[in-house]
Amino acid sequence: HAVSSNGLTPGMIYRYSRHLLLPDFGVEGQINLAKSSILVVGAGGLGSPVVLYLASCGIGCIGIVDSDIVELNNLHRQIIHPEAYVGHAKVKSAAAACRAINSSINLVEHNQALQASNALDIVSKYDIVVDATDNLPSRYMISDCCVVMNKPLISGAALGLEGQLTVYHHKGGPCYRCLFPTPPPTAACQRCSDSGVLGVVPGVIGCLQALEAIKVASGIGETLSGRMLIFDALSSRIRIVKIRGRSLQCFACGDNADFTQQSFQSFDYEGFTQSPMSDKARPKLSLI
Amino acid sequence: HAVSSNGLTPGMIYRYSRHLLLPDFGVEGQINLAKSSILVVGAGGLGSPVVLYLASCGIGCIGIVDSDIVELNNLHRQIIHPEAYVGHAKVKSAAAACRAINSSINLVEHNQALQASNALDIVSKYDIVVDATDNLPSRYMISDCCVVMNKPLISGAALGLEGQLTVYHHKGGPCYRCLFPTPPPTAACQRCSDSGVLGVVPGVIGCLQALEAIKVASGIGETLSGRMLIFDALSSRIRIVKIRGRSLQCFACGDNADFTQQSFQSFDYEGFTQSPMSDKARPKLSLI
Amino acid sequence: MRLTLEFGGGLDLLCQSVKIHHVDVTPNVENGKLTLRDLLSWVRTSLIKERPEMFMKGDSVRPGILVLVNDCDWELCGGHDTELEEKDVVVFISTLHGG
Amino acid sequence: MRLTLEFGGGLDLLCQSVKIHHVDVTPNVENGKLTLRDLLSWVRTSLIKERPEMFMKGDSVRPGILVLVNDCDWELCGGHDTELEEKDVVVFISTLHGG
Ligand SMILES: [Zn+2]
Ligand SMILES: [Zn+2]
Repeated sequence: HAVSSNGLTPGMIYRYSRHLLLPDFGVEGQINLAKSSILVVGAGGLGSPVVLYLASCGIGCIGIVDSDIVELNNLHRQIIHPEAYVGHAKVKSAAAACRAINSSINLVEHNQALQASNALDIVSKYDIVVDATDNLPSRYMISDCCVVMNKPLISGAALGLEGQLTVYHHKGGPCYRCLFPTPPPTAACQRCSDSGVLGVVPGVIGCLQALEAIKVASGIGETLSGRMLIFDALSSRIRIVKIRGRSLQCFACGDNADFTQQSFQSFDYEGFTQSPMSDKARPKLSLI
Repeated sequence: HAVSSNGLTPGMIYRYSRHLLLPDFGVEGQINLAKSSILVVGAGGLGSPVVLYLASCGIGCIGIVDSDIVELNNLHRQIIHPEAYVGHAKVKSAAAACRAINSSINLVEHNQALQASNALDIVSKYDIVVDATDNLPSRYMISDCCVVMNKPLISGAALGLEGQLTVYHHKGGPCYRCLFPTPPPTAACQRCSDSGVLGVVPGVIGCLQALEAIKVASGIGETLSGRMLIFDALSSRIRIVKIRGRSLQCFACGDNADFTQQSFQSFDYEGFTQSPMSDKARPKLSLI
Repeated sequence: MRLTLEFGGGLDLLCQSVKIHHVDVTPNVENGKLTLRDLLSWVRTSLIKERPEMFMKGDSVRPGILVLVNDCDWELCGGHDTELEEKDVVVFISTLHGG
Repeated sequence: MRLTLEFGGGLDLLCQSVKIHHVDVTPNVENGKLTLRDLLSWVRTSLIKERPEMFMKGDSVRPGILVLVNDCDWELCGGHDTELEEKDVVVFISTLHGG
């Protein structure tokens, strides 16, 4: 494909024409998307809309990391996976869906669980990280990794009929540990697989995560760094609240923090949170 | 499939287990979804997430009405359509995607433009209507049709970096004409195809439309009837504002309105709004 | 009287593409009050830089524009005669039709 | 002092599954003031019906709970010593981890 003088191929100009028309976005915004790479951690309820919208909008390279396989009881919310992929790796299914809607971007499948042991290596290849996981130790681990690798983190969560969203470690803003220096008691750590979730709730939060990632990648607009979006689906109420800034005493990003790549790799996230990263070992839920 | 005593088949209990776990939703909510039928008008930027989430959550019957064919420059926002369907009918592409993620629901393809002449017939077959169109005359037409057929209407819109969402004609609330008795000047009627739209913006609004439709169908929660959600993607700000109630003087739903099925069918929506329903006849946009 | 005015749905294009305006509007000299009617004419004179017909029609906003005072439709709080108070937030938003 | 209290992220389960509480809390008799510290102990005594350890730890909220006064993190407005005013909205929200 010949690249025109403005840096876009004729194919891109046609495909993304509705982006190029936007005065606030334009050719520069699209070129920034094409140049950027984003790692999405988790190809589940949040990850489904995140990777679909990142693929369709023209992010140059999208990495998807997940070790789970598609199960039929995921499909009520994980709209990226067709029934035909039940029993197959989620990253394979998600990447195939993205390739089908945009064959012009680069997709990387990381068919493994992101852990302190492999996270530095994987995260180093991307500009932006999206946390679309479903458990507490992964949330601390991903935030710490983004601090030591200096990557902005788009963090979303959904459970039941509620969702939350913010941007961490971006332009001097707080990291996850600045907000939550101490993990909650394990009794407060519910998962969708235990407590249920209305399928469209991670859909809403995932779309908003994709938007924040697109804004960080393109350099347009004002992100949710320093703010948190709180969504109550039952009453259709949304609060966007101002949260604390970076903590000078933060264990990970504070002024005197002694938290290095090495200390990250040896940190015991499951022990710290008293909570497992994977629910594979846990007893199966029996219903009704 | 054997239906258990609670009205759900074992297959449904497994597939929708994360919905059944929700105290506010539960078995009754899921049965209500399975019994309901929803018409989605438009399989474009808004319609893509709407039909995907309605299909995945288990709505019993989904109708999709659209006469457009998939074009490559739709794909930056219309995530339901794969490249392989470029040149094919949008309803075919959308229905195929829905069948792939949930083969247990009923999908109806209306491969035609919804107009005053066919709308009564089509809308009569559904319980709830979702307006996911892209033009002003269709918005008046769909609202009027929902008033004369007494159906709740989930209305979303997106343009540029902004979106809006509300529920019309539901539980005594206002209709579109209560809010907008007089159409705006045609110079104020921009379309995504003319003015551009950031792809993920209709994604966010479409997910929220699906949520409102699910709440109406399941009977849970508080919908946006009498309220309007106003979304500014550039600054990640969302307002949910209180809007006027039903107008007693409304041309369509007012106390003395003389607006019947017959007057609906003969109403000239394009003339009323001075604006076309389809942009097929309009000159092609040339970019850069 | 200090007010925050916001323009959405494309109306910001009429006032130099600025969405949020922190303004100080002088109340009516006779009674010290400021109504939405007064504010509309002030906006038209002081903020709208082009195509005023896209903002007003007669002495009201043009069809298709919602006016919100502190997140509430002006039709619910008195319309043109709504009396504004210090620090009120007034939003002018044009309805969107795209998708 | 009339306040609106909201509980989210599952904390509503601790107060009979009611998310929004319109309450009237008596200020401190000595100085007529009501701080967040006072409110926390009032909530623990008057609203929390079960598992108080899921709401408080020592004299603060348990880890993982954000406290917001009028949509602003209490860390930004004085923490425990924040003085509340009539009609303030205080939100207690537990962070979610699901996806
Ligand atoms: Zn930190
Ligand atoms: Zn009406």
